[in-house]
Amino acid sequence: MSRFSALSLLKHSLSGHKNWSKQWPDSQPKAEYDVIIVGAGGHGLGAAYYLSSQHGITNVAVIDKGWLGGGNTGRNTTIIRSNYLYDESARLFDHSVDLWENLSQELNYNVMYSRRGCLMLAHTVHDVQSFKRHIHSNRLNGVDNRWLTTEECKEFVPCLNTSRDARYPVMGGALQERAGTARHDAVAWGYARGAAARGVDIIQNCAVTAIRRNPDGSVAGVETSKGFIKARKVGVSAAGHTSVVMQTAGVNLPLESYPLQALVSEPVKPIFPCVVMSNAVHAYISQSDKGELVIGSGTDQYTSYSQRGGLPLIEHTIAAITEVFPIFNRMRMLRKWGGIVDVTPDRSAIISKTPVGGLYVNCGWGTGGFKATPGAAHTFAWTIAKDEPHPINAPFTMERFRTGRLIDEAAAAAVAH
Amino acid sequence: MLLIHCPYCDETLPEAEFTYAGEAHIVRPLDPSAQTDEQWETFMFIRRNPKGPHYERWRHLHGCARYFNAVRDTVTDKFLTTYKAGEPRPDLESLK
Amino acid sequence: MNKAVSSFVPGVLATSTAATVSLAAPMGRLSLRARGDLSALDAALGMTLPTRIGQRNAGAICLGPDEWMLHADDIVPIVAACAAIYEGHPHSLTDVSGREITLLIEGPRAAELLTLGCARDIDSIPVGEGRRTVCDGATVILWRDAPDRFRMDVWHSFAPHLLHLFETGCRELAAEAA
Amino acid sequence: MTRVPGKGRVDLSQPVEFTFDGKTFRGGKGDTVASALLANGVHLMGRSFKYHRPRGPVAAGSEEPNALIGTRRGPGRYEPNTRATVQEIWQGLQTNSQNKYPSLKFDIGAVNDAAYMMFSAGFYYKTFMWPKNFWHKVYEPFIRAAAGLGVSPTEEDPDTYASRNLHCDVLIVGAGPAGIAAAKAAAGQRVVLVDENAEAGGTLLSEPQAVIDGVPAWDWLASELAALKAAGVKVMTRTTAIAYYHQNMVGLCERLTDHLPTLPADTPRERLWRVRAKQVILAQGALEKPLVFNGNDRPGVMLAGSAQTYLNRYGVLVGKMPVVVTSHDSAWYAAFDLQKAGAKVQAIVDLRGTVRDDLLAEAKLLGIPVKLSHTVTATSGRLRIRSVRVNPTSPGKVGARVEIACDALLMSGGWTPSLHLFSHTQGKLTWDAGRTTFLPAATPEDCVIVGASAGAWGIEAALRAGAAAFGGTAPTVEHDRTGSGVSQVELPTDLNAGRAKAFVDYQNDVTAKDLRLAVREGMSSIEHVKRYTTNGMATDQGKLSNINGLNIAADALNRRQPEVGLTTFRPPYTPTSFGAFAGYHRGTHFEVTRKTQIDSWAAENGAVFEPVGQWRRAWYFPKTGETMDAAVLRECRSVRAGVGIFDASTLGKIEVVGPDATEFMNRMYTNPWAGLKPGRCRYGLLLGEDGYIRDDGVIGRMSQDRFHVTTTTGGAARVLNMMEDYLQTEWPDLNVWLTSVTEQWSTIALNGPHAAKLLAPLVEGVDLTDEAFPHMSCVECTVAGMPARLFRVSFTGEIGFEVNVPAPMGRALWEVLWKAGQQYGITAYGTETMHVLRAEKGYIIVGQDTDGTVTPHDAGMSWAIGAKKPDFVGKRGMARPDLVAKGRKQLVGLLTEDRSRLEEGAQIVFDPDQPIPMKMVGHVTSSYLSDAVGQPIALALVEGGHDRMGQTVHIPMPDRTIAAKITGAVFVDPENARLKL
Repeated sequence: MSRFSALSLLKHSLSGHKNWSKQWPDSQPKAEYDVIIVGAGGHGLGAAYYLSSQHGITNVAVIDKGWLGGGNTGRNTTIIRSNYLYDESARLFDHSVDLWENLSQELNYNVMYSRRGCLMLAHTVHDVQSFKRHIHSNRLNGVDNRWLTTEECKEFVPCLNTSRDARYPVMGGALQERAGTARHDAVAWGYARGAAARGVDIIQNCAVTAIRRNPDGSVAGVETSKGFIKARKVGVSAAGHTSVVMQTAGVNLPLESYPLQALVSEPVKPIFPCVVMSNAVHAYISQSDKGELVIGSGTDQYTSYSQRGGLPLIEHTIAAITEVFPIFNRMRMLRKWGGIVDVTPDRSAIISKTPVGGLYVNCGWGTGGFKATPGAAHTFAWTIAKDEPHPINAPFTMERFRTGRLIDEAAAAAVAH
Repeated sequence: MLLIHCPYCDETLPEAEFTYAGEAHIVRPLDPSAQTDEQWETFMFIRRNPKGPHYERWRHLHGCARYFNAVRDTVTDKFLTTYKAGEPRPDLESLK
Repeated sequence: MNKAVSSFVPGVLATSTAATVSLAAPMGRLSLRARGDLSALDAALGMTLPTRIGQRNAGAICLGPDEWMLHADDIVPIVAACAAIYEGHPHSLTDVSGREITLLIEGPRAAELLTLGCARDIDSIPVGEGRRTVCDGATVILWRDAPDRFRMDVWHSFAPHLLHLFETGCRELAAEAA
Repeated sequence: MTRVPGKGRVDLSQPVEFTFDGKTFRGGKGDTVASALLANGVHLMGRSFKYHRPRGPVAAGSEEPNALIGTRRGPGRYEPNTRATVQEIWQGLQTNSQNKYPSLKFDIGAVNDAAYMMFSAGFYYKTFMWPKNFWHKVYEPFIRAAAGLGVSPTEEDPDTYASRNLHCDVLIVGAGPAGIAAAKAAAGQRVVLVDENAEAGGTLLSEPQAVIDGVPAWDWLASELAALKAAGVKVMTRTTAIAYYHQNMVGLCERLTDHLPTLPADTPRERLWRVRAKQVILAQGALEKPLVFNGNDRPGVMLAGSAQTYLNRYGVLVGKMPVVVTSHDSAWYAAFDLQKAGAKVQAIVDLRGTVRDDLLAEAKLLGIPVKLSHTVTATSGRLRIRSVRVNPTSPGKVGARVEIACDALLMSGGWTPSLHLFSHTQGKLTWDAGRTTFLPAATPEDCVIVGASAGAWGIEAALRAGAAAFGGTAPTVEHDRTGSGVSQVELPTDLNAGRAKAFVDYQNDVTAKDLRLAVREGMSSIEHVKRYTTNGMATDQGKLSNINGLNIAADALNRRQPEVGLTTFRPPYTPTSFGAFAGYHRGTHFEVTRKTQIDSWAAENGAVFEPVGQWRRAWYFPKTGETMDAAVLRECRSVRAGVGIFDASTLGKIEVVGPDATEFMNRMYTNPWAGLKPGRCRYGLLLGEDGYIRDDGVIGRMSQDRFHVTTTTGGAARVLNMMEDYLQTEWPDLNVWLTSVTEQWSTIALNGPHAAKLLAPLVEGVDLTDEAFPHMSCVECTVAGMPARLFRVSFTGEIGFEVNVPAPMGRALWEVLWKAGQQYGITAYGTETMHVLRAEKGYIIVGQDTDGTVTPHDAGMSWAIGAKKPDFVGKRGMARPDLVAKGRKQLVGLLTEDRSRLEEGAQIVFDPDQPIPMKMVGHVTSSYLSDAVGQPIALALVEGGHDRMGQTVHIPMPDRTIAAKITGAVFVDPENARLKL
């Protein structure tokens, strides 16, 4: 792998950029691997990267039915934050933010992690209580998050509608300054390049059709559209499709896959300085480095793998955005797209061993998977390499749904009366 | 926005009148207290989540207010059929 | 601004050359729930309850397989008659007269006015029938009395929101025709 | 002026003046900004995104990537990035160019162009990493400052927007010949015909020479449109089909006022149509492909078909001495039309070695020089093209160049069917190698794609395909112009390919060499290439660039195009204003605000409101100059000492009726119900199957078979839904029915030692004594002459009544009670005081003192569980290992040692001296100043709290740590003595 730098860029520009090498080779499957990761998104590629860079396991393949980074990695609104309530979540997501902060240097690939702050708006008395609970918990967990008054919110985001007469008046907000965004595609590419440089095979356009098990029940390998590939260990990190893959190994998961839509506006000069989320009106927004307003909405009500989603949700999301930021009413939507998110009953992820020996799963990220990418990948790699969870992902087991030891961030934000 | 046939109203209507209610044919055990933790977990949380035909429940909330069942392809989002609550699960072959 | 529709003053609320929306006089409203053989109820009510969803008979509309809405000037005799047969023919009769109001929507573009808030095809509701449906997020019962004359039953607290839409719509449709 | 007399459809007798960058220009009615500026000889209309290169319009329609302008109509009415080729002019329109400083003609940002070799595809991924903190402080701010094209609006939009639902049998998208023929053939059905342009007609508007059924095209068009309208077809122009959703729902955006000089009253600016069609006909035509060569972006370089449109539709000659470069027959017709209109075409340069004889003959006849087997390798001119460099080609070789002076270069690389909406249906495309284009194959929707968008070229073919969609017959066409061509990647060149600036995506400045670089670096899928280079991600969403990008990427990969991948077209078809999506849902109409019947009294009496779910509720009633704390303390004192009145109408209410009502209640709620006698009430606790508290409320048994169930305000719909779910699907055998009566009743709570005295004289038929009507009783009676359901309940610890009267009587009753209460100093109180009073009594608020993780035992409400019941919702869930484990967080009271008030949400620790991260053992759920207790009180969930009475816990705050003692959750009158009369 040739190093990227301003100097290398200059050197290559003098030779007309003709001598750049491939960032990762398009590999064909070998007969056997130590570890196969199913799903070449940020999580899967990242896991392969950490397996090879931190655990010395380099006989690894990452297999994807399509092109790498083509799932939720390339379809999200790129928000990064760690201001979660529960210790378990805060630790996992803050571990991620720690990794985000050095990821460009670590990967020698600029993932454009932009630490511009995430402001969550409180619109009801209940929001205020809930956000303050988060802030206090975050502070004692060492996670930055602080309360802004309505006036301070306005100062931070001048185009915010802080009218007392608004349908949902802004009663303040919780600001995490370390939060921000990153260039989503670059995360997948950077991990792919880093993993490939350490010998990982990245196999695209190769669908895993089944996980095969040995007579003793342990994992034997994967059946794919390019034939059977033997593996000592298999890690599944296939986002919305995880339950389908895992069922072929006889593992039924508490997952449902929902369509999630997002959209961008036409690009404009910088006007929006941070990330703003408003749970009460169900919308979140930031402005990309290219100038587009990036806007996310909630999931449609029904499960689906269609990557489509409906118009009413988009109407509602945009109405919510223009309610909170009325100056954007004459901005235009440039494109919208859909992803598939896999959701667990407690809306927290599973990074876990499974009842099948040698089979591991990383799933259930719902709408929060992108921000977790480095942390999830790092702890997933650890779990696969050592056949036991990292302390950070130890609480994120499958067993919790039996025992009731849920990590229910959504329930913690229960709607009051 | 989907179009959904309500088997009670016998009309095909926009999704706006309906609410989704999860996987169908998950029967609440008659004696929950006799269930093991694993059985209860399965009842509460484990879902098929298939890519393809899905047996699921909808409610015609802003219409006849009935819960009913449907088979919908989760890849195309097309409904293969809808049927009243309590009616047997239709055979997939018969829907092709 | 949304204005309150909590008074009992019937009259015109919004009007234009396209459509007129007014508030109907207060009336008795009963939610009736029953199943099985309805003959005892039919006898008590002195009418045959319609059994197809959307169908109407006298002041009764069938809303679901076991549900009817009854409109009447005086609900006292109905309540008494139904109470008399309750033991033999259990059912639920609940007074909801105070729960909702009725908007009268009429005029050459009344049906089109409804399309501002209703996703379903208004044309598919035959004259003389009705449907429960959703209008701009609120559950309503829509009665079609003529091609261009409707009634809409809506809970009190949703009425100002719908009325605001209809006020806008009446003006918009009139401007469109001009 | 380059306007050609007698040509086009612009009405020059109705002159229209508008400004561009402050300068006034004149056009005619029917002009777009682009056509009017071109008529004034202005080609330079914008600057590109990355290199700030001068740009002029390359197209004449909505696919335009270059000529983007800001448009303004007075205060609040500004929008950036408007396509000058679509925006119609009107008297007074103000427009400006974008992405330039200080001026469009001299833009210092154009230094980027000089350094273009550094700004190769994906350059930012490779640099800006050192030193690390420079990214946040230097690099990123620098990159962001360069972002965007136009500037965002900065004021609130004074315009209104609308939306409507429309059902039809046939929706036809595109009112060109195919669409019109389809509409005609579908006659008798409910037909809607939409077109994004100001006028229907499509290609016909640019091809006036055609003769249809013996009638000149424009006459035929006029009579057909009139006939369609007469036949009841809804013809909508300026209406873009933006997205194709499930089961033939198509979203349309209709633009109603952006072309009008004065804004009509009561007319929205735009309207979103949600159309549900039984069948959809897509007849969107085709888009012309640019050619990819060095310097193909200079102002004056334009698609040949667009030049033809400017001439035939707008009467504008885009150049007096144009050169045409093409690999497709259609551009020859552009040359002919321009020549006939007075231009002196300098040359037709065709990449092909052989061309149809009739074209050659016509060129000869018109005296146009022809150069077959030639290529274009460069252009010159700073702000507009001055010359073009042409070279002969032979296989593998490019010969010596000649320079041809020109003022326009018209290009055509052939045509690409417009498949955007078809792609939204997740329709399958097939690759047509012969035409190097994708064609529609199959779609899951009931949709037919016809005409040029299905690959049928020419007016006659379009008419035939449109008519055939409904079994109709098509008219005959004379002077139809069809043709064919060969597809190109980059044009052959004698320049160093690595140095060429041959643009594929004009707006994003993506060149062919960027695409090849992406492939070289391992981007093997078209989606990777797109994302790495940003090709196709500009505001035209790849309408001009996707197919060229794919062809070049496929060439670089040495693979067939379909193996490289299909480009996904995403909605909307063209950028669509946020306002159109928000529609009516702005300001007060954003979401419903539910108000009670008593809300108006509260507003008149100075209440401050808070939103609670969909409702707004009176929060507190400050007197002049009073703070919230002071108001609440006063309200609390008044209730405990006298009597307070409270609007509880928002509480959810469900009537549960039927012979099996008791059994149903037994199964739903934790409590036992069989022993509850008619006329009595009981507090009910509702769990989810997971064993956690979901809702609560007081439930009155009105008669043997009739319960009056109350729920929390926010839980009303959820609880009813949950009950219906169990009833309909788990227990259909139960003979019981549910009816929402939330809004049937206005509910007024009277609380305080004087409550009974106040109420008694107004109540008929009930003695308000402890004997006749003890605490937790309910009855139907008459209050102040109104039919009422009267409950004796208390959420404050004081003697309390809740009077339910038919909702519309609510305010009248309130005023009667208010008047009658004056002698007792009656005080109106809001939700905050209600919260304080109940907290003093240790009554929980579901959702505040509980979240979704609290069991009845945790909340200290084991007493509410009917232990003998075999089952109820949540019983099994409550028995799961973690829910019966030790160390759960339990609800307790807290009193601070320094008598300070805790903050709700503050976290609790046992050891205040531990380092961060601390072990948190709970949090403060409720906290208030308490007049009755004499110091602030709090409720909290604390690990093992029920066994820690009297122990001290610590609440670390940013500035200090507060110590607090754990107490019981009941602070006032634990014996309930105050509930007795």
